[in-house]
Amino acid sequence: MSERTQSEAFAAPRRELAADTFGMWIFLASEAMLFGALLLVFLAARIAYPQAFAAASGHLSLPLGTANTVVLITSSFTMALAHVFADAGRWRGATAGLAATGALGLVFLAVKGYEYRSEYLEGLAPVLGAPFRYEGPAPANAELFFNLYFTMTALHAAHLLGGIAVVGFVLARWRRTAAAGRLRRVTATGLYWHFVDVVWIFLFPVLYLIDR
Amino acid sequence: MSAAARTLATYLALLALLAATVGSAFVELGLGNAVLNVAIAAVKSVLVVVVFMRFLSGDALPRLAAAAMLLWLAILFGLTLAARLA
Amino acid sequence: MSADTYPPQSYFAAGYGPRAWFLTTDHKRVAWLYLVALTAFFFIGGAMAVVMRLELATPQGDVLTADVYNRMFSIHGIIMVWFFLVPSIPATLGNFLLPLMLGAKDLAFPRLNLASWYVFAFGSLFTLFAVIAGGVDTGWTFYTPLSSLYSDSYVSAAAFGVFIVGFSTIMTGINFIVSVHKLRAPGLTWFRLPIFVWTMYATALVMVLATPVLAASLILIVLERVFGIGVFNPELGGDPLLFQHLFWFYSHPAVYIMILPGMGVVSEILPCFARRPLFGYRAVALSSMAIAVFGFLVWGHHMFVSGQSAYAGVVFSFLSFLVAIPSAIKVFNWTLTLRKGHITFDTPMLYALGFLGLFTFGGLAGLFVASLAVDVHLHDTYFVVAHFHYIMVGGMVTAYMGGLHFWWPKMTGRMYSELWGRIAAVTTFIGFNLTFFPQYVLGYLGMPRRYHAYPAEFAFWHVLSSTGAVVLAIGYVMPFFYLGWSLLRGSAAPANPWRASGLEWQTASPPPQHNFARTPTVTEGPYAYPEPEDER
Amino acid sequence: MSWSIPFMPEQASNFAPGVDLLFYALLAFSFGLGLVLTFLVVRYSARYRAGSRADRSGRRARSLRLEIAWTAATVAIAFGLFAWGAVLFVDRNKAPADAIEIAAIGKQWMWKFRHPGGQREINELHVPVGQPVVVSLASQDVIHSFFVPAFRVKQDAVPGRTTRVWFTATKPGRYHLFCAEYCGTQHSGMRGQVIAMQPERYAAWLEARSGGEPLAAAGERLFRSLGCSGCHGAESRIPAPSLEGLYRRPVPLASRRTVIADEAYLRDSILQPQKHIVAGYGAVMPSYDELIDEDELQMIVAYIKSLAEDREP
Repeated sequence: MSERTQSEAFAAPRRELAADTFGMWIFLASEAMLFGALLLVFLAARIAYPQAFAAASGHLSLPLGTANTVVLITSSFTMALAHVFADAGRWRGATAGLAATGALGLVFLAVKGYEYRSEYLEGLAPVLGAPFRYEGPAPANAELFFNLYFTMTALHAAHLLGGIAVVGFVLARWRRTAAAGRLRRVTATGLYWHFVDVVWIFLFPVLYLIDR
Repeated sequence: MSAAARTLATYLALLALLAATVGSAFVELGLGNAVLNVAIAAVKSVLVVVVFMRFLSGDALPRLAAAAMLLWLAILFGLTLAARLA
Repeated sequence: MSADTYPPQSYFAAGYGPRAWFLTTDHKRVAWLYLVALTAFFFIGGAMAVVMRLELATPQGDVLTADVYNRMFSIHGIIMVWFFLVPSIPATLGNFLLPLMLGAKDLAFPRLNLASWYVFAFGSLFTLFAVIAGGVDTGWTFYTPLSSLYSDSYVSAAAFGVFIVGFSTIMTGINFIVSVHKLRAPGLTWFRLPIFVWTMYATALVMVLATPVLAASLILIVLERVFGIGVFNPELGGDPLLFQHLFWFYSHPAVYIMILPGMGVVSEILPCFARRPLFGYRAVALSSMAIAVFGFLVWGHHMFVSGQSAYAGVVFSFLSFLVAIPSAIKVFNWTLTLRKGHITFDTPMLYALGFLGLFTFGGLAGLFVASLAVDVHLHDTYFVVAHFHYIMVGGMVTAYMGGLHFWWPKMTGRMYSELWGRIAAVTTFIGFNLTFFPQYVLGYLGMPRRYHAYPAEFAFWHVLSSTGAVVLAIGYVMPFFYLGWSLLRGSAAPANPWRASGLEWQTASPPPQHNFARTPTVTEGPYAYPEPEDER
Repeated sequence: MSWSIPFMPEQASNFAPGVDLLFYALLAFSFGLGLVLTFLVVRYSARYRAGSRADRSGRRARSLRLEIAWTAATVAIAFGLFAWGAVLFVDRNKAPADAIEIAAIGKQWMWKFRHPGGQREINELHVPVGQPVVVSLASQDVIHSFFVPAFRVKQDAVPGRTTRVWFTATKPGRYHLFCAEYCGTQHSGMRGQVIAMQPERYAAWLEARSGGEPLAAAGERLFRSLGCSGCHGAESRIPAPSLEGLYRRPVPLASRRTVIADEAYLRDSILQPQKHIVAGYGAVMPSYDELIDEDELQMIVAYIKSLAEDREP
């Protein structure tokens, strides 16, 4: 494998970076279909039971949800900064940006975990053996809301965890990767991270803000 | 406007839009709430995609992939909901 | 550029130990890894099909109990669809030939290519565990609420296995799309690409955009079984039909994932053995893309009688007739390719002609089940079973066999026995028709799908079908032997045994590690065979 | 019939001739096209095999105009067949108003039928010849599918919703009833018979089994015992939507939409009252989901429908 490009199919690193970016965008298109399908299921259920879903959505904690959205948008910001620094070859700035992004991701997961715990204690989580406790109208449809809420946010959290792992890997192998390789990794990680942020940008209003 | 400055400006715009979304939820608009929520989310997504993901610079193939993504999502949502609500 | 000017080192010589095979990034070796795995799955699924046909030879269930039969047809479906048909041509012939046809050294993401094989192997562990531990009794369609609430078989393990294998398909799709865009040799414009590359690109498009929706539906089933999230459970307000929408949104485009590569292989074989360029190249290329795109609009024709509104049925029926047009155009063009040719009937050509006939009759049967009033009668009967077997086995597997024989010399550097090849091709053609044509008649008579016992008056056709299945099984086992034999004793294959046109034939058989000594430049269209008027 | 080889199912319903005619048209179109293509392939293979002395000069294909004309003709016929199928399908979508209403329940691995007069049958369905019959299908567990090949009818029974299928038997006799949608272990055992009888023999059959309580009467008894009459009864003081003449009437909802009070509406309002809140009323009605099973639900629905009997739908 020629030192300058990772796969010998490419002559110049620039062409390989373009291929990486295109490949990542195709992967993001497939991920969008995955989240799209789940969102479709949620939308179908919400159209069928508007009042029940509105009432159930009230039980989600708006302050924590909003705070989490701020955290994730900030992590996108630090990721974008890391990319700007990597472009300019300022590797210290790039690694700082990456580290901040990973840390903010962990903060998001922590806040999410706390939210899950309080919902579990309230008896809303589809945990085996824990009976579903809910007083509002149409408890069955409300249970469907919470089950969908947990499914979608858990899948998003899993993707975020994947993103944090990748950021950790890129940082761990930072010194041993060549400049071209570093730029490719920061670009790819950035694209994925921003996608996960865009998914949350849609999930937050759809789940938390049903006519408060 | 340097790249870093543009990134910061976008970040602040995103936070402002978030505040707008949350604020609008408390204003009783009936169906308008849902439409507004999705519209603001769409604007935020465009900002992230264009500025943070550098959608407009670089070669055209990523834009092709993104266009296909949106078209296929439209097929999935459009045809399914039409078939169910008919 | 004769073969001997190439370095003698074939890609096999680059390393023989397990490390060379299981840690390879050479697309040719990954193709072999897939070929071995898929052949094993083909024989597992095929064996179950033979046992099912033995069971159905008699009206009352003599060979198997109802439960075992249900698990057998479910596993036959799951293994054949996801563990053989979907990956077959793209992962074996596609992986091997795409870089060669593009004039490239390898695919865009070689390590992703190897990773896709490991993901495929890892996913198959779950489904094989489900098979060994007791099987799954929901059919390959996993319809809810049976699969999510009422079945007590290993649905979660099987569904999770298919979910993992879906990622392997997405990885292959990404690799192919980027490779076709970024790695074409100098001078190789889009309309100089062989149809095989066009169909790989169209298939990859469908793989990337459809598979995730299947993944979502399977996740929801597993979550509903494990955590009772009730998305498809009417008690909580869930809707079982929603699963059918998600499932068929993937599964109809999936049948195009399966048939498009077969069309690509046939578009390479017919011109070579008729010594004429493919007729209407541009029409065939664009209709491949049209099939991939329009294939996403028609899934509702699986749900005409499922309680869907009549008007939705009319829309999906119209779109289903629309999607038949590109396939019809291709069949016309393939037929006209033979005109004024110098046709020889080697094994690949026999399989290609077999594909032409069987795919046509399979496709025409599609018109019956796309027509609303008739589908009310035919839905979930053996007519549908015959229809999709004509397309998937008569079309896809026949083309896969044709492609395997056509590129065998290039892949192995050995020639197979032409006599045995033709015998096997004819045997499978006869066996196939004897197995599946009677099922059309059974279908209209009203014989429902997935019955292990049936009223006596259907017995005659079932006996015919079961006899055919035995002949078909023999036809499919033969290649295993004489192709295997050719690996040991086959005569050395020249660089271009069929005098075929295409970049893959301009390098040695088997090709060296990096395919070409020097990246070739392309100056003309893909099918460099003479037109009749300029042959004098 | 034992030794003869069956090719076509019997035509025993009003739909059968029409569907078979379309089937033959599709068959003619397919074999026509298929044989033309097979003939071309065989002729070209024989005539232009390597080494034959056939004349291969001149352009290979006829003019493009002919190709397009040929393709366009095939497409036109195909869409004619589509339209034919669609028209037949949409026509049969609406059951005639005077059809006999039979309530059917698919449950793992049997069909249960209940005639308006209360007669119950399992895996057997007696129907009169010459009179339309509509079978409303419900499922107690998984998806089943009511399929009578001789009548060319098929309709899934989906849990959580009521689907309807109708036919008019035209020939007396015993016809296969299958479950077409895979539903578990005994799917192939979930079979039965539809017995079409002359109207007078059908009436006699009904009379012989009239012991059963009419569906609507059973529904009325449940309507009181479950406390529905407490709110919806004529003399109750609690504000609840009146059910008098409700069936098939438009109902304005609190969500400012108006829906027709069809069978699905009645079913949803009993099992999930929150789904449709009638305009001007509170969302106070309890759900009866756990209290009644499919049988009792069909009785109550039959009773509510009987309250609209006198009104012309």
